[in-house]
Amino acid sequence: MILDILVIIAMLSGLLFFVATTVGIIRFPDFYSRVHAAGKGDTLSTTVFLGGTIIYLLRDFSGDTLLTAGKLLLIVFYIFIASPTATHAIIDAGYEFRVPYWTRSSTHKGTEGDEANEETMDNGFYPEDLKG
Amino acid sequence: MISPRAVIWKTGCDIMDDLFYFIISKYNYWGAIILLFIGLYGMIVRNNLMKKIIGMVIFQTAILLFFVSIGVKRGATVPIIKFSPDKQPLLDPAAYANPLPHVLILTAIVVGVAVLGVALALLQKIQRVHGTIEEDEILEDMRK
Amino acid sequence: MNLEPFFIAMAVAILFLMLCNLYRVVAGPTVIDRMLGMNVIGTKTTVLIVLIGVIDGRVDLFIDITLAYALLNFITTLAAARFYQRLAQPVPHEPRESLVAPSAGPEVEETDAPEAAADPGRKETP
Amino acid sequence: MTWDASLLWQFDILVLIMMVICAVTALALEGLLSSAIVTGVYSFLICLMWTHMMAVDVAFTEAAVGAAISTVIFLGTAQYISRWIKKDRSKEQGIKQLTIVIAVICAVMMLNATRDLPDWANPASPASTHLSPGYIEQAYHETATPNVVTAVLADYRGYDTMFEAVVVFAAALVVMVLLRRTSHKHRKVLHLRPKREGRDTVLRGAAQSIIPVMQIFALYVLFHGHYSPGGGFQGGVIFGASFILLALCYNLKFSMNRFREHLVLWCCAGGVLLYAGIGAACLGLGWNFLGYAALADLLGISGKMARSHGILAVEVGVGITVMAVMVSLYYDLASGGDLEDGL
Repeated sequence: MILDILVIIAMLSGLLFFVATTVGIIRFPDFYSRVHAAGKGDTLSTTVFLGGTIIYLLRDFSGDTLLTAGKLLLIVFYIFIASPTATHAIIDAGYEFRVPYWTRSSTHKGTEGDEANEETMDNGFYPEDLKG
Repeated sequence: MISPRAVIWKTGCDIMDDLFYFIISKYNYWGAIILLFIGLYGMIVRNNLMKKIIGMVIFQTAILLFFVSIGVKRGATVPIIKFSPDKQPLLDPAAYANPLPHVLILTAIVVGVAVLGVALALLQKIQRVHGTIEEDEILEDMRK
Repeated sequence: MNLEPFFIAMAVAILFLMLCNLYRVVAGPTVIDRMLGMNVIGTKTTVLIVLIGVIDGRVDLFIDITLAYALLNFITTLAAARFYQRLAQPVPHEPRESLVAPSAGPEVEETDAPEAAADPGRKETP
Repeated sequence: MTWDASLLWQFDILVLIMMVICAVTALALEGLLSSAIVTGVYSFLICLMWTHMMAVDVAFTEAAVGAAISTVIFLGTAQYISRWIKKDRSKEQGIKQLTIVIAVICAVMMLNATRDLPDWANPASPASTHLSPGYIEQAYHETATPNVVTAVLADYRGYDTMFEAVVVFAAALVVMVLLRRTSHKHRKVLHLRPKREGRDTVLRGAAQSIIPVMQIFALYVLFHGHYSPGGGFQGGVIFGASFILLALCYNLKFSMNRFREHLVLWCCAGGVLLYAGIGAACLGLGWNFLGYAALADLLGISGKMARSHGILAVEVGVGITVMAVMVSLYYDLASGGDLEDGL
């Protein structure tokens, strides 16, 4: 029973981080902040989520479930290595390209409106090479 | 005595049930067919050879999707034999998905990537010889 | 406690989030944004495969797919990132000449690439 | 009428919608790179679909092949072609637009024909009642292999798989013939830009920790294919992908020093030869071609176990071929055939 509640808490918090990642990816104005949201939120939420699954599996404890839980731990470990490295490679590519970054003054169009800023960034703000 | 409103309500529910049953018993085939024609349209209409190859990939996956859809059984599990606690195999055919489409599709996917490799090699060769991968420009270049 | 409805709800919720991330893939102003969306969708797919296994009750058969997925998603993202790192370099001066004759300017770097490649530690020294 | 919601239809419909969005986007975008990346996402989604249809072996293959290798060779080719499609349409384009009418008509006809197909996921459909129950019931008793897909793949349909391996081998040869030995004066290639130097420490560290695990995992997938999803195709692709990862994190020369080109070719041919050789050995012992039960006396085991071992040996052959072919495709396509500098 307590383990069940732990599973539910872990998975709900994982889902919360996933929602945060998604909101960040959709709403943030420029590339660098989007990578920031994806790199941190995705890794953490996957870890928490798979942790919940491990607890769920270990509810009925036996040799088989222990083996499966071990494999899941391996997956968590390798996602923990691979996902930030992939994000690092992406942001390195963007940095090589000198992707313009968002400041309030450089794309100034209103006081608060992010949408207005995004529109100005869409029209000729990025170099042509990046859009293909 | 049933009131007319109840009759209408019940008939409406029946129709909705039938419609719902119809949709959930066919939607997968519909998805495969829509993807098939999206791929076919891309292969024929797009002028760029790379787009034609992407259309080919979509066309191929649509066919594979249709094949695997045929082998699905409701309430079935992975076609790997389960064992009872005293190590006896459970061999009820209704409990496992149909393995035959899986075998055919598994090899088809690997052959698909081989075909993709050959297509991309041809693309590079065309780019070298004609300097472009647009269909009409290649035709003009060949007429010269 | 039967947790299966909870897992199904979780799976559908994650799928909705994937649909939201697909917006970044479809509409993303730059290619790098699309790569980012691809990476995030790949990570969510790993979680979803584990969830499908848990719902089906035979997780041990789905784990291998997940591990392969996590490793190969990394390769895909890395390949795209490498491509763009290379694309950001300046264009060499005489493209056709340099392919034929190894005497052009940028070719010098490529000719000494093999022995440098054999010793990867050498390049990293500043 | 009743319906059973044990198969998650909400799940499937969402995935199908996303697949259609991806397909339309991949064909509509103007940049080819974006198209390639959207195609990669499409592969992820179809892998999810297959997992949900309980086709784990297919999902495994798609995860290895569709998501990784396809996208990588797309990107490798994209280095040598123009990355933009032409915007100005030619004259014939008007005629070509008629295709959409024909396509819609055909689609409507086929959608209409789905009424005659058996209901989706119906256990009593013709495809699931005639041949496949026999496989499920007999495969374990006859071959001692719990994974029915592996048993059918390598034993009952052994010819099929052998010629699939030959097709894959032929594809590698064709790519090689197409891309090597081009006379240099006709080349109108886009020049390959120089590789960015330095600042790869993080990637190399990650690769050093991932590649050994990847190779061990590939061997596990190959040899554990009797009891879990996996087998020759999947293990071979993952093993090949580890060399691709090496080439991505260092460079092509570094990877080719580890796995030389003539060794790749030997492996390509050797896997197919191993497969055909086992078949021929069975033939020589007086059984059918690929009748693995002939090996029973030779190995001193029962006929059932001989079939199991025969499946394993054949899977090893397939794995070697597929691994070498994937590496060969990457070497050729990413370097444009001259094997100088890759992705």
